[in-house]
Amino acid sequence: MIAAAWTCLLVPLGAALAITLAGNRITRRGAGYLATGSVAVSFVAAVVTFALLLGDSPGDRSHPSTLWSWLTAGQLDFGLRILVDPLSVFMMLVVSGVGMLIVAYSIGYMDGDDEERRYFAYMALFVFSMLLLVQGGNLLMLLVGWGLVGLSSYLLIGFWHDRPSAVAAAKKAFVMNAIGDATMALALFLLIQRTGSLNFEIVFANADSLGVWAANLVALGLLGGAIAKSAQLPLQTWLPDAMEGPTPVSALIHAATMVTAGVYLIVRTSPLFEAAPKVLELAGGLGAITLVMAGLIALVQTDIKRVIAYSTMSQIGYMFLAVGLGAYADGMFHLMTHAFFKALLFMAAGLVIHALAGEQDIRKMGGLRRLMPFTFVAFIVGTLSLTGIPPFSGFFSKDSILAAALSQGWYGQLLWAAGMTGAFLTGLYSARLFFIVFWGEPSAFVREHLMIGSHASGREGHTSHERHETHVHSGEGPPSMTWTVGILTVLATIGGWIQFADLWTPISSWLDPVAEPLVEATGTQELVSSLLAVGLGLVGIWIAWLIYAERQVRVPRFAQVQRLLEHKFYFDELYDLLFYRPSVLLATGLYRLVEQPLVLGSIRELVRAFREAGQGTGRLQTGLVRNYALSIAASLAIVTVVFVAVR
Amino acid sequence: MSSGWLTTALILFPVAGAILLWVLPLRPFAVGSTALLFALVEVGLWIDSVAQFDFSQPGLQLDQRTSWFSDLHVSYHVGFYGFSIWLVGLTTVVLAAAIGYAFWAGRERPRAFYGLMLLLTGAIVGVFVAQDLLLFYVFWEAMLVPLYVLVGVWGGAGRLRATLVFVIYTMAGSLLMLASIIVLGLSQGTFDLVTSGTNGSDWIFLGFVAAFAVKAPLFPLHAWLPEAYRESSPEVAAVLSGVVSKAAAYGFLRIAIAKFPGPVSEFRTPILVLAACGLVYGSLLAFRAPDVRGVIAYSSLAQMGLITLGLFAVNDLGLNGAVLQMVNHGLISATLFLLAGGIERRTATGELALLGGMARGRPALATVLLTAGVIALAVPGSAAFAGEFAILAGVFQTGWGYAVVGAVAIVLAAMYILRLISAVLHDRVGSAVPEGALDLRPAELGVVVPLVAILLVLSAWPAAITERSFVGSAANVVGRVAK
Amino acid sequence: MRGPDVVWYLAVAAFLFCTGALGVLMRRSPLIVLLSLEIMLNGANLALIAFSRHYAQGDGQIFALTVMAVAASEVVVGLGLIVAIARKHLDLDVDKLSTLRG
Amino acid sequence: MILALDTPPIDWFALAPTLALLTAGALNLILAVLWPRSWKRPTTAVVCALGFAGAIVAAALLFSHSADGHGVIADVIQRDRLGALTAIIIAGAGLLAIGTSYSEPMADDHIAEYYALLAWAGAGMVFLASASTLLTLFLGLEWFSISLYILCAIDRDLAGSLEAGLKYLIIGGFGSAMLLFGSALVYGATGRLEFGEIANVVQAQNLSGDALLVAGLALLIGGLGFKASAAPFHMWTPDVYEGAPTPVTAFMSAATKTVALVVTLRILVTAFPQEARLWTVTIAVIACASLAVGNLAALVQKGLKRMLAYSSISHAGFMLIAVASDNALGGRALLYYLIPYSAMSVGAFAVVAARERELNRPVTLDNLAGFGWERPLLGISMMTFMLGFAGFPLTGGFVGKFYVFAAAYEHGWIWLVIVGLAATAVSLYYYLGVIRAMYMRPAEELQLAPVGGSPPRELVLQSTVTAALVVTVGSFFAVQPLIHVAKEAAASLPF
Repeated sequence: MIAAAWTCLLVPLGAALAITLAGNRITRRGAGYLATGSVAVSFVAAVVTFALLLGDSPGDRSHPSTLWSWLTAGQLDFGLRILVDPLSVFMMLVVSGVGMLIVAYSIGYMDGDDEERRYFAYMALFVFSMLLLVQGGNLLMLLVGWGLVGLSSYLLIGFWHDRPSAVAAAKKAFVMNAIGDATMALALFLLIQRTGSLNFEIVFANADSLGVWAANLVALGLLGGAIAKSAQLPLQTWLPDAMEGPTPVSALIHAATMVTAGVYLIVRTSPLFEAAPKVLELAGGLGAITLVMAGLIALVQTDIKRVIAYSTMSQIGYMFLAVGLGAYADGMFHLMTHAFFKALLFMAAGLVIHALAGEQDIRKMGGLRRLMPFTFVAFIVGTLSLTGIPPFSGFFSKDSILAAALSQGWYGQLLWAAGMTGAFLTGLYSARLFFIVFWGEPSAFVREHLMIGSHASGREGHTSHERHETHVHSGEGPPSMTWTVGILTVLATIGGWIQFADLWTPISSWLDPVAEPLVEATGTQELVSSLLAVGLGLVGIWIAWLIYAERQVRVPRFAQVQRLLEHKFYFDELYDLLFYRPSVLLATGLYRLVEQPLVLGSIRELVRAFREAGQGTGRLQTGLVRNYALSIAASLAIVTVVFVAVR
Repeated sequence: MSSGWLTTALILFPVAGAILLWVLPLRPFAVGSTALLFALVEVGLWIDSVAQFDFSQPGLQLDQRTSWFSDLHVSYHVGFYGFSIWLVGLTTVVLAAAIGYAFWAGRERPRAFYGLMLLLTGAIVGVFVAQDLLLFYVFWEAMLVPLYVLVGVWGGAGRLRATLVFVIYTMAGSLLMLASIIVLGLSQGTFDLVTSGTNGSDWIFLGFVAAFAVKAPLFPLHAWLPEAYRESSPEVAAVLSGVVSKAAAYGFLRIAIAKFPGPVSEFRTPILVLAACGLVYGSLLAFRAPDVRGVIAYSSLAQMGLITLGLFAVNDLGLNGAVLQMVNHGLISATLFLLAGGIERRTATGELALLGGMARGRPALATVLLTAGVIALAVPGSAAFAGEFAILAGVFQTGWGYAVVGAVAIVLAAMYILRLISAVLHDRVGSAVPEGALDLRPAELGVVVPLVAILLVLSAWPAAITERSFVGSAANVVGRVAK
Repeated sequence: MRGPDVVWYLAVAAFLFCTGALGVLMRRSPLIVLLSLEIMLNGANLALIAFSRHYAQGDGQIFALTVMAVAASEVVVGLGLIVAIARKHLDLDVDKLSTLRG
Repeated sequence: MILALDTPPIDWFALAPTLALLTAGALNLILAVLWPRSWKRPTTAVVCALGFAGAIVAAALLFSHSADGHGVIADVIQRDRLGALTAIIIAGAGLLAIGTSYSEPMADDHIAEYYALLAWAGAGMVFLASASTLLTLFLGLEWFSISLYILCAIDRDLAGSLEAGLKYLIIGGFGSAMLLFGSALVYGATGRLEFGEIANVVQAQNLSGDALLVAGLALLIGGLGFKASAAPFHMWTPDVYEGAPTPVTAFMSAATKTVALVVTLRILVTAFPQEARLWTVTIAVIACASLAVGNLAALVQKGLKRMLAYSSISHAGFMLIAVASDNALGGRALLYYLIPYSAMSVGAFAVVAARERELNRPVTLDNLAGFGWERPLLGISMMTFMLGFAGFPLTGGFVGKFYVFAAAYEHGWIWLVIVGLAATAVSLYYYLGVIRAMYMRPAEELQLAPVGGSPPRELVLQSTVTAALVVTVGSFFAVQPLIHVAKEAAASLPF
């Protein structure tokens, strides 16, 4: 089992290194297959691990394993350590499973990009990092994985590095995540000081003896990491920009796996958070606010990927809401289903973009229904699942979250209300997207791209996309793209059926040994919230139908609100004003006011002073014999007088 | 060969090489290759010394001692501790890389150049193994002479001023150290570092601190740094920032902290504050620096601040982290400076504004620079991360405020390194980047890749150093410091 | 009969010495300067002889004799130099001998 | 009947070094008239060199055979290791000076006199080094001074040579007059001329602090400080060093300083132990003044000889620190310091001489450009001398400074150590400036190709410089034996 786990972890890394070192000695296609294969291997390994873990009794399903000690200092010893337990295996399955599909999908999507090899190396690196994150056996390893996913996310967002916007987005994402890493690191320092270790079991054992302050600080630090990674308020601004990366990247990293790591972190370190209940509630609250806010912003976005990105943000809000209330299993369940349907949505969107020569602006799209029937179906499934319409997977996971919220006192009910609003918004914006893109008559742009086979120029100046133009499409894209989408469609449909709250709950019972839930929703609560949520979702869809499909109702216009939403509540501007500008100003100021005049200037002045002193002494040397004699006589006179005086 | 002689050989072998180069009438090519050969054999000698070193034993090993002049009890006493062996390793490797780079880039007046490089190697190794105060000072100063000429002759346009400021400024610090050495040595009747006990005098302590703080450099005593790192030729800059600055950090560890427990606990706060200031200050200036060298220069100012933080945390985490980080930063800044040299050769400028877009079509350059940069910004999982984590965790126990500052610096580091990377590799092609600018040549790769490879190995196994720097608790080696 | 006390001799000697010194400091002709040097030396001589009488020993007087010999040779060298300078048609003024300075 | 003169027993062995040099000088004068013109230069040089070599040998023997210092020839000179070691250093400097002079373009009709005077100057110094009465002190002082006056002015074609000579003569005369009057006063106070006796009388009659005595002491310090060219008695030094022929300057800078400092130490320690509280402070102050003046003025010099002159003033300051600390360690420090210092000083001036002959004009920092690359050996040597002056390791200069500071610390004067270190820091600027001029400014930067195409190959000069180089570097590694010798020599003073 341990062996399987290590295989699962290390094979992708091996693939990444192999591709990097091979350079041009490996074909582009070969790189793609190698990466896909490696991820497939880890998926198999994950399944094996899962099967073996099933064999154990629920009590002892936790198996740590240390390869060697990674960092030591005196008595302290932080090992290169993984932990195989229900939670990590669950995540391994999701990551490697979805990952495999998306990497395979990329083979088709990235076909023709002249830096394909680099792409697949990065992808493999990401899968490794993500697996390290979820398998890490102590907080340090978790942090390492945490940082490495941030790195690979940076590399992949900025993959088309000749696009300034992409480079900027990549930097933004990395720096924001670095903030999260920093707060996490601080939390870890505190833990080291208090518990002398970072191994989960030891830390958790001492969680209650930390003391209120320490506990809260630790939890806050971890939460900082979580919200940075999961793009929750107030560190959410990087996610939409991250859409600059290739679409499969958005699907894998910014929908299915990495961004949900925050949820995983909270569940994994639930004992620490339970020691600081206020912080846990804060997490839930942030989730609730984020989910509503993201839903609102999504309403006005015109970039197909950004709409989905905001929906991701909002769905993760649900997950935070869940784990914030202690409904860990529900959160993880939603994480899984979300991985399915959000990956599906992104990849379907990818098919559209691919077909439209890299066009992402939905205002140019429309009427794709008949031209891309397969994508159409996939998108329907994704949308319905996202909105939480039974029997699609989203329904099962989301509604048990809402139910859990309802059973949590006034605070829970507050969040429940937010969740309900979110459900309505979800229906509205996802349906809006769907109708605009697929309904109605094909737009001029679509016609020239799909009905006549030729491809007029897409966006200028983006070499990576010129390749898309020259690329000849086989209808909706090469098989490697379509069959993966197909699989995900199926998963998004049936994926939710493995847990139906109260009736049968394999996932909860699988995860509960790791993270005991703090809430148990009653059947009635389940029923109420399910009905309400579905209802609201349908209402949303209906309104969208009226506005965007039937065109009966005009889009209601509120200028202020519109602008507010289009500027994403001015968060970017705010941070620019609060942090970036000041730091730049400070740096320049320091250079002008400290470095130049004081540090460097002091030397210049000193040298000048000495030289002048030297010239002065030189001037004493008049060359006149009589002055020389005088100096001797005078000084001797002085010495004599002094001697006689002090003798 | 008795083990003590091995240490002496590590010092004398490169010096012998230098003299050989000066005496023999070799052709330029032969000179370069001979020098490289000597440097590589030196690395071999170091590996041999690692093999002979018993890491489970505390105390001095591979030591040799003979009296130099007896009436003041000054002796030639050399030997290794766990942590010093790593710094010697760093020295030999970086110098070999530097000589290799120079060999590829080609330097006029090769005999003088390579001779001085080898001489420098011997001197630096001497600093790390000297166990006698005066001997330490001798090597410390001997280091300066070749550097003065190397910067002054083979440097850039502003080399004259740069090298003069560098030497005089650092000498001023060192002379204060000489005063301290005289007072300390005469007052306790021996100059031997091993046998001599601890001392409580603030002034003596400050004398040493002055020397090390200038050499490191520590904010605000870094006036020589920007010029020296900008004007010297890349390989010399690599040695300066990679190795010479570590001599100062080593001095802090071996003398200032080990011999002055009282003053350390007294002056710890001001020193830590200065180090923290330097950390942030350097990071901020690196973030605004207009050229590649500037970024690396100020970043190494910040890094030295970080290392000092770790040292003066004076606990296991801090000290181990500091030693690890010394090696890391040595390799990183050497790599970056050599790469900067490569970039400047291709574009004839280091101005970030004129660079950009070099990644397309130059995979090797992109990969190496990206890897080095990513390690430099201490992405979790890298050796540098291990070092910083240990240092900050250590200093956190001394005062959480420093750790918070350090955390801020981590973010800043991400900002300036990414700025550097994208300004060179990404975005639109810079105006100074000619179409035909080649990718890294095999020779360059041969020089840089080993450094990066070592860094990657360390990333996988930082404990290789932290387990082998101090036996048991670091405090046992450097002496207890009153908390 | 006894002459005046040794202090008086010393006073005269000091006076001579100071006169000579002032001469060196104030006169510009090298010849006069050399002469003033001689006066200084002779002041010292007077003091030596006076003290040697005072202590009733020979040492001081021997010293004085030596000084005279030395002084003579010094003057010879000095005059030689002055002649050489005159040969080169430089004017005999120590204040003009100031090409070396700074 | 035969008058039997009652003469004191004469220890010829004790006089041997002086006599060797006197003989060499006399022989040269004879050669000057008897020898054919064309052979003069080599022959006289060799004779002179033999004289100095003989002096070295004799002094070495003397050193080994006078473990116990004692007065000889009616106690007018002291036969001890201090004098012997000083004689060795002086004679060594003389040898190097001859090597420097050998191919000096000097009128051949003066060459014999030149070497004769060189030998006699050396003789006077050697004599002075072991003088033990105020009389022999004055005699020796004038002896070598007069020779030097002539040597400075011997090259009449050389611009400034005569001026230098006359200046030196006038100021020198002034200085020795001060010294003489000081001796007279001391004699007046104590009634004795022998150093040891003076101390005894002061002890016995409790004359410590007597007006005449301290006034005399002050004047003595002035006279000796003048010869050691210590501020504020230094002002003749730059002018004379610049005006005199370079080989003479080389000899003066090394030998005069050596003997002056040794004698200062000897007389202060032997004759005025009771006045220590006065003269230690005074010497310390003079040392600081010399350090300040020498280093500051040297900062802005363009002419190399002048810069070296100021540097020699500052080094007088360093060595006076050793004198001021008034302890055995100080004596050791001084005697050790003198060895590498003399070598470096003569060597540096020798290199200057070589460059002068290339260019036929005074050497400045500017026309040194590229010198280091053109003449590797001289370049390396000059660099080493400069580093040695600055007190960098791998030269004896470092160890010397270390000992001087150690002595000051042992005397309890850390402030003096700090002053010395500060001075060192300042001095770096101009010493490194020379290296910079030689190596870092390629000649093409200023159109100043060496006059007369390829420089003359001067084997003698090059071997001289090499010898100086060997001493400079060797004294760093061979500290133990040298310090041992210095210790033995210093032991002959009553610390």
